[in-house]
Amino acid sequence: MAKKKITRRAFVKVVGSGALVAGAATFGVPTLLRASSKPIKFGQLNTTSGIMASQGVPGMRGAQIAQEIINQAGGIMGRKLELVQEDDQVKPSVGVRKFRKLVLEDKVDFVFGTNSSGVGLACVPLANEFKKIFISTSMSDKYTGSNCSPYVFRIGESTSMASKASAYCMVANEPGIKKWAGINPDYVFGHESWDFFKKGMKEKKHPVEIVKESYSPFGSQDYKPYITALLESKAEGVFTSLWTGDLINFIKQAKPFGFFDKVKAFVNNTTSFATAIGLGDQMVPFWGEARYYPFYRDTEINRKYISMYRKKFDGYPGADVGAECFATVMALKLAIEKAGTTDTPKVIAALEGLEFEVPEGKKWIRPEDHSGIDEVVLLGKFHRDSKYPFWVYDPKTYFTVPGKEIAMPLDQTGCKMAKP
Amino acid sequence: MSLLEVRTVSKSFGKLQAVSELELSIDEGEVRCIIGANGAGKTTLFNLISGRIQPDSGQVVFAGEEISGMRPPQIVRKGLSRSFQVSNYFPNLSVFQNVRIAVLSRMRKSRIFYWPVSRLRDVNQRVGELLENFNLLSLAEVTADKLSHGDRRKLEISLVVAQEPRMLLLDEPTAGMNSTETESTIRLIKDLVTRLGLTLLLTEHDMKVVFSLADKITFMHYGQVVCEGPPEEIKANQDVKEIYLGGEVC
Amino acid sequence: MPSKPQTLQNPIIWFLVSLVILWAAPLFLPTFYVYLITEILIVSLFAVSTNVLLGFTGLLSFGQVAFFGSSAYAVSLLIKGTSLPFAASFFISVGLSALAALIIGLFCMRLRAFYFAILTLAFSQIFFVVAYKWTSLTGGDDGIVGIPKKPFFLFDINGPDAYYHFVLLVVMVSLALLYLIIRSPLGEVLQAIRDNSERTEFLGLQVRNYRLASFVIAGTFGGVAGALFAPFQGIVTPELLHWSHSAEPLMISLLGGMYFFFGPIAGAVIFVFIKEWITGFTEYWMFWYGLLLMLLIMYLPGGIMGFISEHIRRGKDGPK
Amino acid sequence: MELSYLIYQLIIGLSYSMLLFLISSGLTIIFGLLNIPNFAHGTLYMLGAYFTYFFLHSLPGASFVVAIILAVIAVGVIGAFLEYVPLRKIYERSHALQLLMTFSFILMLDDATKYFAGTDFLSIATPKLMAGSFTLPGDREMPVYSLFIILCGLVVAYLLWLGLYKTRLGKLVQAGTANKEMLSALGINVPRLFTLVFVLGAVLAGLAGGLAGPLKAVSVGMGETIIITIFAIVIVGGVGSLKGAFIASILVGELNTFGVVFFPSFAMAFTYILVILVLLTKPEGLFRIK
Repeated sequence: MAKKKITRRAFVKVVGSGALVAGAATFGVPTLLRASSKPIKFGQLNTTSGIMASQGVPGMRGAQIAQEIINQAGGIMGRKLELVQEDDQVKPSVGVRKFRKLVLEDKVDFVFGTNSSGVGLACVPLANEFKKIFISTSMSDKYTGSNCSPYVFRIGESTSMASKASAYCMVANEPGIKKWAGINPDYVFGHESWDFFKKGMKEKKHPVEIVKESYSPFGSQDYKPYITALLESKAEGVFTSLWTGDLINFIKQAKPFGFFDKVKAFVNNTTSFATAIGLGDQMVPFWGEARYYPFYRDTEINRKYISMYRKKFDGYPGADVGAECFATVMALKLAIEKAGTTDTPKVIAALEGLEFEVPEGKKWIRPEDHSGIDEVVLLGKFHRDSKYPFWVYDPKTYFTVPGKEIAMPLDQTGCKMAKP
Repeated sequence: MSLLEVRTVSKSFGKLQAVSELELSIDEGEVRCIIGANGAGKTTLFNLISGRIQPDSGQVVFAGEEISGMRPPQIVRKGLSRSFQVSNYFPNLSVFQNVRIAVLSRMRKSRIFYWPVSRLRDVNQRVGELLENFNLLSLAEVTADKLSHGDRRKLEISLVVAQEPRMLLLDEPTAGMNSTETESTIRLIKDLVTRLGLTLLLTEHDMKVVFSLADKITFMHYGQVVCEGPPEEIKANQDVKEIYLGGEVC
Repeated sequence: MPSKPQTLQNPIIWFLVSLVILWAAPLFLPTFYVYLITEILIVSLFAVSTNVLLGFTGLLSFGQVAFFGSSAYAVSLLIKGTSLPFAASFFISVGLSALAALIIGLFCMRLRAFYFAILTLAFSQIFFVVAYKWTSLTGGDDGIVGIPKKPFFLFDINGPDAYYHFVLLVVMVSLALLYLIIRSPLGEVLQAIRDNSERTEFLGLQVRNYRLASFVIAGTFGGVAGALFAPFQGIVTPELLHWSHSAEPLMISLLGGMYFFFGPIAGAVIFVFIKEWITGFTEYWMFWYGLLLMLLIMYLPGGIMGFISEHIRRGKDGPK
Repeated sequence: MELSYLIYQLIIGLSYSMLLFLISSGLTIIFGLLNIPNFAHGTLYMLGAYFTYFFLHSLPGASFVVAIILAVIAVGVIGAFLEYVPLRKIYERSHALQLLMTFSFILMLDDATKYFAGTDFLSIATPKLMAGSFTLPGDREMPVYSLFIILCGLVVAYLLWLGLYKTRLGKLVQAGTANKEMLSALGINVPRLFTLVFVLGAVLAGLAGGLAGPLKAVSVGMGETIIITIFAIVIVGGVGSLKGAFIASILVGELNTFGVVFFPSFAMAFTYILVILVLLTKPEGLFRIK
């Protein structure tokens, strides 16, 4: 299969093009088009209640910022962008009901979101049934693998990318560590993460001795037995895919055991930056891998995203899902403009191979499996920086992997897509 | 021949010896009344016989079969039914439904799940008869917890009678009834006993009731039988007079 | 009731009338509402089956999802993993939930009140853990995705309206059966047990057996609801087996009026609509929803049906 | 496995046990006397953590202890309100209805917290004095704060024992737990006693929340993640039994610790297996209050 070339021309400046379109909408567009000034509707599912609200609320906010930017610049092809946001309550059954509501009642043109793959994967059959585009903002490889479909996209990093990048980073930065252990959440994501981390090590031909594999249930209250067991195993490096509250609980309980002194490297593949913000000065030095890290790219769109987020919501846009939702709205906008219509098959065609720049960096959507591929995936080691009230990556430790290098090879995705 | 035999039964609650080595024997067709002050162990004895509680030692034998150790439903199935001192019925069901439960149980139709109970003609007819006997027919549709005290007592007894037992244990059947209600209840019980040849064991405070019903009276004190005999004998017994509220007995 | 005239309130007439109206509903309703009513029907059946325990036997079970969920999983696995016709998968799954209810019920019958509630919860959580952890069979927390709606005997039930009609028929038949059971001698004994289990024993009835029967009935029809739900959603996940999902039919029964057969149905209609509406209009829907619940409990403790029947009674007594 | 490692794990497990006891003691007293299965007990625990964070960060110079004391008072006030206004209306109702009522508290309190404190995770620092650890032979660390939690658990257990068995009020609570009618027969102002006990339970939950702060991410919904475990403890111990809650907390805490060491893949099911085993052998919990 021929690889698609990325041309420099193809990188679209989101803001710039927005302004252009705004101009076109007011002056240059034929009356016929302007007459259909009915708004374009995006439906969004994320969790805004309960324990996962820490993920979903920033997701909603990220999309709202994108919407504001787009509408201030004149909308999409002269039509206003309307967001219909629904709380999926991290329940697949609710997600399904809300998906139906978005499509049938609110008559949205596109659906995106979810911060749990359980909910997201539940939406896949619906996307197929209703022939609506669904862009996932959760990480499962299944969207672009066994469950792939013409209507389904995932434009952010996947579990396999994040885990393999973590392995590559460790091989490069901590080549001396041979004894590795894992503490991962006891559900699909955790098991897959750990397997891909080991796979990444293998790909780099790094000799690894696994001294401990442990899995903790979601929402565990007490990590101390896991911590002492990891220490007892004398592991030199520990990989984890714990995230949100679980990661914070682990870190807070591990710290007094001297865990982060005794273990030479601790690497995490889902370090939503919100973790660092939450822990503040109680943070510990470890290697983080975030889908979105606010301070790496000093691009116009990133600055704008951060400043708008801070102004509107009083806080840093730490959570991955926020940037991911922002990126999704932007990608959809560009694809609609490229297609010149909101007609689903044409927008699918436009999304395939789309290259765009968002706060997360430059992205490309691989046409064959609809997987978003970042220009680079970034890791870094947290350290204290007096400029911020929380810990950030030490710029000296920035480690990047080209997205194409760690994207799952097409013959391994298991995706057999029937074109509509 | 004795129908019910209580053989050296004892029961204590913590330090309190409620019933101690009690012996009791009741013949078929007999009406036996147990008297004694509050706390004499009458209700405990009833509970022991009916399987509500298990004795610490001793046996209860009914119709030649040991029933101590059995659960209440089994004992009821043997033909020994009881009423309660504090009315014990189904508060949210109508009077009709209350009695119907007992009739369903008696007619072995309680397990039917595929036919509306309102269409079981024989069951409903029997319930109607019983309510008529107890003068409760006009209250058939009333929810049980809306009944007056006297009607509740009647319902209580009708539930026992509905089971058509061989032997009846009535725990203060007329407690709290006014005199007319008491009279009609006594008449009813008498009628039942003679008509159906029931064996009856009852406790009662109202001595008028006791003497008009009992063939034999047992006097209990501190969990033991003090004396036993025909009403006249008991009436004359000096111990009873002394212990049991002075001369009020007669 | 035995002596009431049956002409005006013949349940068979009501049954047929509502069946006809509901059958025709998709002609007038937008598709989204067809989905919503399908869901309400399934939730109603689940709630009514749970209420056989709660309202009619006086047992608070937190484990009803075990039967709903295991049936949903079983039907999904059979549909996806075997070539059995859907009808066979359906009945096997329902049979399995009945069996599960029998086994769990045997263990739980000794327990009283809240101890019973927690034991049933513990059992259902074991089901949850199995579904969650046995990834090779159940897909773990990602669940089983893409459950097709295969024909039921000769009937094509694919598509929202067709599946709605299928659900409507199954639910109406199930409700009719449950109604019959509640009005049968067995149902009356269950209500007696609810009111006064000790007295029931002294009438010669083995309470434990009747409670077990009630538990199995509830589990079986919970299983029917589960088997309908899986193809409707097209996905099953461990969420369906989580204890918090058990709370839903209980809540619906309480809101609707647990002493009434139709209480849970009224509850389901209102519950689903209120939740749909309230989650749509504010991010803080939990607060308003909680407040509404609290006020309902404080001022309508008998539920909606309790409130209505109270008013009807007052209306009748008023002129006297 | 060497003995010293097992003892080490035993102590580690005990620190979790004592945290569980701090939460469950309040619930069992409330459940025992008021006969209300308070599902929102975990939410009061969450509020304890939030208030501690709030006072720690909004009062200049407030120490951890001061913040916890203030937080406990705040949670107590909320508890008093919940008992006085809505709960009082439903004492005579079924457990199911009471559960639903307390469930509505969870919904409201969670969302109110979200409104005031936001959805971001908050983190309470371990007080400096207790941030370190003792190094044991075998290069094992024993965090000072874990020992502090054990101490708190034991002190609270002792104080509750004193209060319940040695004071007039405590004896009333005991009597009322065993037999409700006795209280009114004794001419006690029952509603006031109920409010008092509910506040006591809330205060214990709030205290546990504050003490858990340095070990947890403070977030909305942290109450729901623990409430089932707490109910399991109360039931296993026997409703209303302080001793039962104490023993059951140790069982659950140690089971969790040793379970993770020996049977890690069943970690999710530990508590439920314990509940099933105990209730099948002792249908009314380990220590039944007569």
